[in-house]
This record gives sequence, structure tokens and C-alpha cells, in this order.
Amino acid sequence: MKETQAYIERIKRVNRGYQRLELAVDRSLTAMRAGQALLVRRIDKDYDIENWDPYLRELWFPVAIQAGNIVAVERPARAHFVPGQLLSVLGPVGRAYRFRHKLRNVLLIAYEAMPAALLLMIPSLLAKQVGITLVLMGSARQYETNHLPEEVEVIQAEDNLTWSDMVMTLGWADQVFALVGQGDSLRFFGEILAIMRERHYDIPANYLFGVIQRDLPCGVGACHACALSLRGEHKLQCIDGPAFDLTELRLN
Amino acid sequence: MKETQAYIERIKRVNRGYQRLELAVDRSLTAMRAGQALLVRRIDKDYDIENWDPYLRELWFPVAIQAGNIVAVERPARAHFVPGQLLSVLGPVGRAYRFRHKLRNVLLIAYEAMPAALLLMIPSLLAKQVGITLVLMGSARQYETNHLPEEVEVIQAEDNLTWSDMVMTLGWADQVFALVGQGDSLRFFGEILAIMRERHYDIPANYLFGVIQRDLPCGVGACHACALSLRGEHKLQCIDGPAFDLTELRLN
Amino acid sequence: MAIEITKPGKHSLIVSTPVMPAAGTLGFGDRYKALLNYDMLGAVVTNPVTLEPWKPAAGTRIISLDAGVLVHTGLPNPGLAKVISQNRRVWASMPVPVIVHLASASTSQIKRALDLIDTVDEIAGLELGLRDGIIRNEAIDLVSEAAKMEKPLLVRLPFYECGQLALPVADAGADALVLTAPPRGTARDEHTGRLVSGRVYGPLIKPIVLRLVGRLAREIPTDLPIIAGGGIHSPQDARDYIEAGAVAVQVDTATWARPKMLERIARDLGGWIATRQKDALPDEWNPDMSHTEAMERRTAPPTPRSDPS
Amino acid sequence: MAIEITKPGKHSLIVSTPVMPAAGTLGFGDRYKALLNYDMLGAVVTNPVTLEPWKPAAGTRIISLDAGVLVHTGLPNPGLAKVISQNRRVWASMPVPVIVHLASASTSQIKRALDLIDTVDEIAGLELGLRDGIIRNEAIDLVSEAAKMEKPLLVRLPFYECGQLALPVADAGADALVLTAPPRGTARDEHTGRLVSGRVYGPLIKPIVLRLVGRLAREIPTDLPIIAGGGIHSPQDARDYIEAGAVAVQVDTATWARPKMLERIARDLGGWIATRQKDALPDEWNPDMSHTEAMERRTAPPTPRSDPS
Ligand SMILES: Cc1cc2nc3c(=O)[nH]c(=O)nc-3n(C[C@H](O)[C@H](O)[C@H](O)COP(=O)(O)OP(=O)(O)OC[C@H]3O[C@@H](n4cnc5c(N)ncnc54)[C@H](O)[C@@H]3O)c2cc1C
Ligand SMILES: Cc1cc2nc3c(=O)[nH]c(=O)nc-3n(C[C@H](O)[C@H](O)[C@H](O)COP(=O)(O)OP(=O)(O)OC[C@H]3O[C@@H](n4cnc5c(N)ncnc54)[C@H](O)[C@@H]3O)c2cc1C
Ligand SMILES: Cc1cc2nc3c(=O)[nH]c(=O)nc-3n(C[C@H](O)[C@H](O)[C@H](O)COP(=O)(O)O)c2cc1C
Ligand SMILES: Cc1cc2nc3c(=O)[nH]c(=O)nc-3n(C[C@H](O)[C@H](O)[C@H](O)COP(=O)(O)O)c2cc1C
Ligand code: FES
Ligand code: FES
Repeated sequence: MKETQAYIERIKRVNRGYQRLELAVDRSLTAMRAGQALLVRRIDKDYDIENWDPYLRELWFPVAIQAGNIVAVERPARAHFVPGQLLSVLGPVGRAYRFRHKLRNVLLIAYEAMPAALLLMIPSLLAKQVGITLVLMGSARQYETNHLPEEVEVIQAEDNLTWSDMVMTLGWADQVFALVGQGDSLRFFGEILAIMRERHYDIPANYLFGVIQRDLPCGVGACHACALSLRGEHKLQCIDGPAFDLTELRLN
Repeated sequence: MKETQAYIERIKRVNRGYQRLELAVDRSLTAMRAGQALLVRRIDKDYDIENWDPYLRELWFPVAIQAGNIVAVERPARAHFVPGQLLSVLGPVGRAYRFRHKLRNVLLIAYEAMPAALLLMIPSLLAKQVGITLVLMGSARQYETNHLPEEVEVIQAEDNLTWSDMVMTLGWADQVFALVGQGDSLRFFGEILAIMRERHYDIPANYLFGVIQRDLPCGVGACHACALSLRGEHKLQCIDGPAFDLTELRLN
Repeated sequence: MAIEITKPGKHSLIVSTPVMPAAGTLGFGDRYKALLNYDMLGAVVTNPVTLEPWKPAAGTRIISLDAGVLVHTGLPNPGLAKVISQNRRVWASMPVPVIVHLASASTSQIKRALDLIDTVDEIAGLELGLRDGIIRNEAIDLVSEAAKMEKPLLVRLPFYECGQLALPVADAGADALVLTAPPRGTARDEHTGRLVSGRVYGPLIKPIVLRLVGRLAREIPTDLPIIAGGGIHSPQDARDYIEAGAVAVQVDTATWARPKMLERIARDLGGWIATRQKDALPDEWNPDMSHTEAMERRTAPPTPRSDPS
Repeated sequence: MAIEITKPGKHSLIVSTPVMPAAGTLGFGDRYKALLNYDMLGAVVTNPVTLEPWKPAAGTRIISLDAGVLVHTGLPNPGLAKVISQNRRVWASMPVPVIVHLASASTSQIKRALDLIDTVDEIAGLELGLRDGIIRNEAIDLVSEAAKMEKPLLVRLPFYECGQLALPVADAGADALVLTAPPRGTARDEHTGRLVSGRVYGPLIKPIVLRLVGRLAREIPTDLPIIAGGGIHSPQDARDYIEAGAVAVQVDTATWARPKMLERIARDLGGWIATRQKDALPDEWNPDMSHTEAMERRTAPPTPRSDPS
């Protein structure tokens, strides 16, 4: 965890809703792994002119890490960015996802959230011949996936959060990462868990992970505003997350 | 007084401290006269994303009005502007300066204020063969005047707010406009008045005008935050100003 | 719509839209007529008026804050009689009820003020502003006196004391509570280096006052309407106050920064505008989207044009 | 510098810089060690601790506001005994005094807490946080009980009640007053549409609390130090509180948004930095100007580099 500066080197539209920003970052951040994120704040060239609106840093998950200290992220298209824009960056925030030793098939779910936090793992998993299925649920179905590698199987869930072949997809997956949107994150997790339980009577440990991406005021484990209860203890999204075993998380 | 939109068409550095912005404005604003100003606020293309910092509009005095609905202003060089930037504009604010019928020589004073509010009158007065002297006092002496027409005589006042030939300059002028900076505007006026009174035992009415440019919360005469006392009555900077007869203004 | 913003009975004041300016923001008359459409408002509240003339405060009175502003005016006004004589024709032509805000008075001043106000048909109601730090008994005396009037009586409570005063003021005869006056504060004038006292305005006031309103709405008699205000900067801010229990809202300094926002909020809460979809294009119901804006979305660079309204 | 931030006498607590974090912003231990230099601070105040463990609040607890944020945590902590055992080694290695913040207690809890705290050498002082809405007699009881401790006792007063409580709390034995806890508020979570209650933070809090501090500084005994905080976002904000009568300041959520600002304020008020000229180039005393920034002023585009400190 360090505070460094970055600047926006290139901006590219990836689909109707999102743009891809390529950030020239501090070298240390190119070692980030899938699951880790940056807390970002625009800064002025003249540090004395500080604008406090917006107030908190935004949580940006890398979708790719490239040569030349470039970290790419996806941001909503309606936000205004310009190449050369300076950013203050806290990172890396959080822990890398822990994959099964002999992972063969992974199921990724994005529910009421754009899937950015799940994309960085894709190239390396594909290189290891891992099969990847991405299920889009709720408003995530509006996310267009044409720019993703064609090896990724994309499924649009129904309104009731199921899809055909669901039992098969679940049986086939060795591990599931379910990313949910802000706000009612715990309720979204609860819904996913309920549906999984219906289809999959016994959910083993280290199988179903919930990935949470609420705002993080401090990002360093100080404010405890991101605390979650797991088996009696409290854990922090920013330090222990973003992925938690859904069977251990207290959802109310 | 209308609310219109403008955009920044061109940006040019005029000296070390200031940049000139050429604004493409609503046609009605090209009829503005010296003394009148605009209340300006940057806006986003998407009006829903509103940033409330800074909160109030800034008071911008035109320094030139050009063909093609262009109004030019001078702003501090350290502020960041980009061509194409959209602005929300309230204007015109205030009354035009009233010049003597047979004006031959005018004395302009800028004290703790950059002289922008005094510059729009220059071309038309020069065209009418009016002699113009510009005295810079206090921090206004840092304002570089190379870009002004060479017919304007520029004088740097001493630290005690006087200059050599002061009695002559004052005697020679038919009218004086003394522009002061924000904050202690009334004290600045008091100092100028005191020095004038020493040199010029009897200051006639309609001779010495104080020009004030404090922040204007509403600009339309509603909030009364810009009220000044003149001969028992209260007058508003935004409606009745920016120029007031200094001999009538209550300064404490 | 017909919304009763004061207690039912002979005094009741009915507006067609639950949105009005806060005292001190729109002037005594119709200063904003070129910038917003008064038809859309529910009522107009005047700047604070006092029985005797008050002079403007001297020195700096406006301090820019981060996302806010500190203002101290001294409430300059030429006194109630003159405010009435100067503005009654404008008030008569107003399409909506005019509520006069009377500031910081003594009971004897209130007596004299009522004698004036009750004779002026153009005044639809009185909003009495209680000063900060006022004690309970003084507040009760003032309100009891003002409640003798024929016209409806709104009472604006100070920020810190609103919790303590709400019930006594209700008992003393207020027809509606206005919650709250903005909090006072102190800030440094960057030009002079001096500390300046005044009232603090900005969007961050809203969550603070919203909580006060929500709590008080549960405590006061249900037939006593609350008109809420403090930091309203968007239609959603206004709706939050309604949801917290207010029957109407007052918009304060947002109008200075962005004049059409008051009208936009009024159109929204008055049912003139369907809640706007995110990403929808501007339309005629969106009064602060000028033609320039609408065009700019399609072509670049835009041709600046004046706002149509 | 040597600044006494508690009443002179056996309890007095001396810091070298009049700047510290507010409770709840820097954690229980040294979570910010990678981001700021603790040497520069005057003291560290821990997150609120309770005698028994408290669980995190459920649901949304962070709402972005215009130039501010609303936060509700439920003050999760594993209870005083565990906080001590988990952190005392870190506290021992801290270059500055550690003040433990004890939240919302009963007198019996305070008794038990003191038994624990008085045995822990790594704790330099106790900050007792009085809950919002606390009544005078309860506050007096709590403070009288806590004042029996050997270590210095700071008492943080709630926002609305600070005026009423300052003198009784001083009489009851507080060694310093901390003014004030942030105001509570209610805001809408845009994701769920629900109203959420919590504390309101942001720069607009500062002028409001600054006025309260200025007034109270004139009312309370002159030998009772005030530690002031609320909305501090710049060295000037901090200096304003000192000028208003505080001996030291607490910086709250500015640290989250911009971690080095706490250190910058501490360096500034600690005499480590000459007041920076407008337009001066960044220098080593300006800890939040990284190399990247310094270079960017001369060449473009910049080569991003990590911050040196
Ligand atoms: C900084 C400060 C904050 C206070 N906060 C509160 C509070 O939130 N609620 C409360 O009931 N009492 C508060 N008080 C106490 C209050 O001043 C009186 O003790 C209380 O209102 C009883 O009135 P009184 O007749 O004793 O004093 P009064 O004669 O009514 O008031 C004495 C002085 O205190 C000022 N004052 C009164 N109330 C407040 C207030 N809320 N905030 C700031 N200044 C005030 C008055 O303007 C006056 O200058 C505060 C006092 C101070 C100095
Ligand atoms: C919205 C609101 C604002 C109030 N503002 C003030 C104030 O500024 N100063 C003041 O002295 N009294 C205020 N009160 C009145 C206060 O609640 C009590 O009347 C007073 O503190 C006397 O205490 P008590 O023993 O009657 O009530 P308590 O039992 O102490 O309190 C009753 C309830 O009111 C809450 N409360 C107490 N004080 C405040 C407060 N300041 N702001 C918000 N909630 C509070 C408490 O948390 C509790 O839930 C306010 C009350 C409300 C509802
Ligand atoms: C009887 C009386 C007369 C007052 N007259 C004035 C006045 O003429 N000018 C002034 O600045 N303040 C005057 N004040 C002080 C005002 O109470 C105070 O400035 C006012 O509340 C301003 O509020 P503001 O800070 O919101 O502008 C007067 C107060 C009283 C009680
Ligand atoms: C004895 C006691 C125990 C409490 N325990 C909890 C708890 O475990 N979790 C919680 O969310 N709130 C608890 N509360 C409520 C807290 O008072 C309240 O949430 C706290 O003040 C949070 O403040 P915040 O809004 O600043 O986060 C408890 C209150 C008391 C009096
Ligand atoms: S964001 Fe502050 S503890 Fe996690
Ligand atoms: S700026 Fe509001 S009355 Fe002049």
C-alpha cells in the first residue's frame, strides 16, 4: 500500500456504456493481481487548488496490466476524463483472489455490477486452459461483452437469476466468484446464495466466493466502515476482501 | 439580465499573471458596456453531474467585445481552462459607467485589483480622443501592461499610494475611476479618498467614482449581500454599481 | 394539486406546488422574474423585514467555502411600512401567494407589525423568524402575540433550538413550523485574513437538517404542517424532506448558484415533470437545459443561444 | 515545541505538535504507517473502543455527499481487553503518545475500563466520548467516574449539547475538552433508495464548529485546554481553530481522502514548515507533493513515480 501518482495515457471506448482508461502508474502497481484494486482521486496540477467534491476516492479494479507500467481500467462512459489527467492513487487495496489448486472451470457472476473486478483474471486463466463462464444478472446484463476474449462463455441470466443449464454450469464449475453491486450488496449475496442452495444442496467451503465492491473511505483498515461479520469475527473488505466465502458471511 | 450559455473559444496568455479567454456568448451580451459584467459558472455537458465546489459564480468583466459574438475576459493564469469548456452566464450585471459629457482626460486607478474592470472603456475613449492615465497601486503594480494600447499612460504608484506629478494628474483629469480589490474594499476606498482629499481640497460630485467588485451571491438584487450605504439609503453593487460616487459612500 | 401548508381552519394557506424560496434568497419583490417562472412556485417568501429600517452590515459579508458559502447581510431593509408600500403592487401581480418574513422582533414590534400586515390584502401570510439562541418563554410570547393575526402564521425555528422550541411554539399558536434557519458559523476572509461570522449554506447542510426534520415530524402534533429547508440543491433533496414528513420545502442559496434549479424543483414536486430518466435527453420540462445545451449534445462546437424561458 | 494539551498537574499530557487524528479515522494501531509519518503527529487517538465487543452495523454505511460523506459504522471493535492485547506492542513502538477513545459507557463500564487502562503503560491518556443527546447528570456521573483515573482524561462533547455540557463536564474533572463530535445526519443511499443515518463529515462542518469553539473558549475556565476538530481540511483550517482558542486540533476524514494532509497539517502547525508562499514550487517539506508532481511542473508528460515518503 502506497500513495503514488498516475496519469491517464489513453482513453478508448469499449462498448456503449464503458470506456477503458490506460493509466501510467508507479512501477510497484504493475505487480497487482486479480482481486486487488486502486483507490483513485483526480488531482489538480497545482495541489493548492483542491476540490472536495467528489470527496471519497473511487475504487478502480484493473482489467489489464500492460507493458510500460500501464494499468487499464473500465469506467462508465458518461464520466469525463482527459488524457494527461493526473490521479492520486492508493494501492494496491485488498487481497488477490485465491484459486483452487487444480482449477479447471471457473464460474464468474456479475449481479447488479459491471464485471470489471472479474476481468483481470481472464487472460492468465485462459493461458492455463481454465474454462471461463461469465453470467450477467440484473442490470449487469446491459454490459456488452464483445471486447472480451471469445473463449469466455457469456450467459445472460433470466429475471429470476437463473439460466438454462444452470445445474450443469454449477456442477461443472470448480469455483464461483459472484460479484455484486453497491448498496444492497449483502442482499444480493443472499439471493445468489439462496438460488445456489436450491440447485446445489451442499455448498462446500472455498467454492462460492462473494466479491464485494462498496465504497472504501480509507482503504487501509483504519475506519472500519467496510467491516463485515464472518463466523463471529469482523473482517474488513479493504484488507481481507474483496472476496469472502459466502457460506461464512453474515448476511443481515 | 438573462441566463445563457457560453463556451470558451480561445485562450491566450496576455502576460505573466493573466490569460485572456475569448467567450462565444449569447448575442444579447455583445451589447454590454464598460462597467457591466457577467456572473459565470462552469457547467458540465451533462447537467445532472453538478459539482458544487466552487459554489458561487465568478464576476467576470469583459475587456473587449469582438465580432462573432465574442466577449474577451482576463483571468488569472493559474486557473485551468480549456477551449470548448461550457459556461453558464448570468448577465449583464450592473450599470455602465457614466462619463462626463465633455470628457477629455480620464484617470483610472487600480488598487489591490487587476484592472480588468477598467479596460473595456479604453478603445472607445481613445477613439474619442480622450486621454487615459492608468495608475497601478499596491499589488496591482504586478500587472504587466504591455498588451494595452500604447496611448494609455501607465503609472506605478509609490508604496504610500502617491506618484510624482500627482497633483497635476488629478487636476488634468475630468473624471476618476478607482477600482479596488476584494475584502477590504471600503478601507481601500477610504485610503484613496484621503489621499485625494489631501491633494485636491474640494472633490466635486460626479468626479471621483469608486468601482467595487466583491463577490455577488445572486447578482440580481435579491440577496442584499452586496448592499452599500449611500447618503442614508442603501444601494446594491449588483444593480446600482459597480461605480459609486466616493464622496457619497459610507465607508465604515 | 392543492396542498395545505398551514393548519386547517380559518387561517389555512393553500399552495398548488409544495416549493418556495427561503427568506433572504429571492428579495422583497420579483427580482428573479427574468430568470425563473414564478407561476411554477407554490409561494414566495420575502427577504426578512423588520419594523424599523435596518442598515447593511459593514465589511466583508460573503465568504466562499468548499461547496458552500458563508453570508452575513445585517438583513438590510427599509422597514416594514416602506417594504409594503414599495412592493405591494408587485405582490398583487404575483401569480402565487406572498408570505412576508418578519425578523427578530419584540412583542411590541409584533403588535405594530400585525396592525400593518393585517390591512394588506397582498400579503397571504406571515413567517416569523425566531432569532438564534432565543429562550423558550420569549419564543412563546412572540408567537402568542403574532398568532392574534387574521392571516396564517408560519414560524421559522433557529437551528440549534428547534428541538426545544417546536412544541411550545406549536402550543403558542403557530399554524406551521419552518425548519430550520441555517446554522451560524465563522470563516476566514482570505482577502483580509479576518474571521467573519454569518450563516453557513451549502449541500452538506441538508443531511444534518433532514435528520432534525425527520425526528421532529414524529414529535409534533400531526395536524401541524412542517415546511422544511436547508441545503436543498436538487429535486431529490426536496423529495427527501417531503418523505421525512414535511408538506412543503424552502430552497435557499441553490437559487443564487443556479437560478433555474428552484423552478426545476418546483416543477418536479408540483407534478409538472415526470422524474427524469438518467441519460435522457433534455426536454422542455427541464428549464435549466437551454437550447445551447440541447444542441451541444448533437453537434460541436455549440452555437450559444439565449435560454428560451 | 512542548504543548500541554491537558490541565497542568499530575495528569498533564504534553505533545510536541498540536495535531492528532480524530477518533475513528486512523484505526486502533498503525494502519497508516505506509502513508504518513507518525513522528510528525502530536499524538494518536484510537478508534472508539467499548468495554464489550461491538459488531459492525449491517447494510449501507457510507453515503457520498456533495463535498462530504455520511458514515455509520456501529463502532465495531473486539472490546477493550482485546484491543489492548492486540495493539499494545504497536502502541509501545509509536513515536508519539497514544490516547484511547472510549465510547458510550455506563459508570460501571467506566470503572471496569479504568481498571484495565490504568495498568497499561502504553496508553498515555483516555478520551471519553459522550453520546449524542446525553443529559447533563449522566454526563457528570460518567466524567466524575472517569476522572478517578491516574491518566489524563479528555472528554469529547457531542455536537448539539456541547454548549450545555462544557462547564458541568469541566467541573466534573475533565482535563481537556474535545470539541466536537461531528453532527448526525440522514442521507439517501442512491443504490437502495433508502435513508441512512450516520455522522456527517466534510469541509462545511468547519465554519459551524469553529463558531462553537470560539464561543466556548470564552466561557470555560482558561486553564482547561480545548482540543478542537470538525471539518479540518487544510493547515489554515487548523490554524483557525488555534486562533479561536484551541491548544490542539483533531483532523478527521480529510485523512481518508488525502492521507498526507494530516502530516502536512502537523508539519505546518508543528513549526516544521514555513507557511508556504502562494505559487512556490513544491519542496521536501510538503509531503503530499510527490516527485511526480514536482517534475510535472517542468516537463510533460510526467513519469509517474512513487511518493518518496
Ligand atoms: C456554543 C454553544 C452551544 C450551545 N448549544 C446549545 C444547544 O444546542 N442547545 C441548547 O439548548 N443550548 C445550547 N447552548 C446553551 C444555551 O446557550 C443556553 O444555555 C440555553 O439555551 C438556555 O438559555 P439561557 O437563558 O441560559 O441563555 P440565553 O440567554 O438564551 O443565551 C445565552 C447566549 O447563548 C447563545 N445561545 C443560546 N443557544 C445557543 C445554541 N444552541 N447555540 C449557540 N449559542 C446559543 C445565545 O445567543 C446567547 O448569546 C449552547 C451554548 C453555547 C455557548
Ligand atoms: C430534533 C431535535 C433537536 C434538538 N435539539 C436540541 C438542542 O439543540 N439542544 C438541546 O438542549 N436539546 C435539543 N433537543 C431537545 C432534547 O432532546 C431534550 O429535550 C433535552 O436535551 C433535554 O433532555 P431530556 O432528558 O428531556 O431528553 P433525553 O432523554 O436526553 O433525549 C431524548 C431524545 O432526544 C435526543 N436528543 C437529545 N438532545 C438532542 C439534540 N441536541 N439534538 C438531537 N437529538 C437530541 C436523544 O438522543 C434522545 O433520543 C432536541 C430534540 C430534538 C428531537
Ligand atoms: C433591534 C435590532 C436592530 C438591528 N439592526 C441592525 C442593523 O441595522 N444592521 C445590522 O447589521 N444588524 C442589525 N442588527 C443585528 C441583527 O440581529 C443581525 O445582524 C442579523 O440577525 C443579521 O443576520 P445575518 O447574519 O443572517 O445577516 C440588529 C439587531 C436588533 C435586535
Ligand atoms: C451497549 C450498547 C451496545 C451497542 N452495540 C452496538 C453494536 O454492536 N453494533 C452497532 O451497530 N451498534 C451498537 N450500538 C449502537 C451505537 O450506539 C451506535 O451505533 C454508535 O453510536 C454508532 O455510531 P456511528 O453512527 O458514529 O457509527 C450499541 C449501543 C449501546 C448503548
Ligand atoms: S475502508 Fe476503512 S477500514 Fe476498510
Ligand atoms: S448580489 Fe444579491 S443583491 Fe446584489
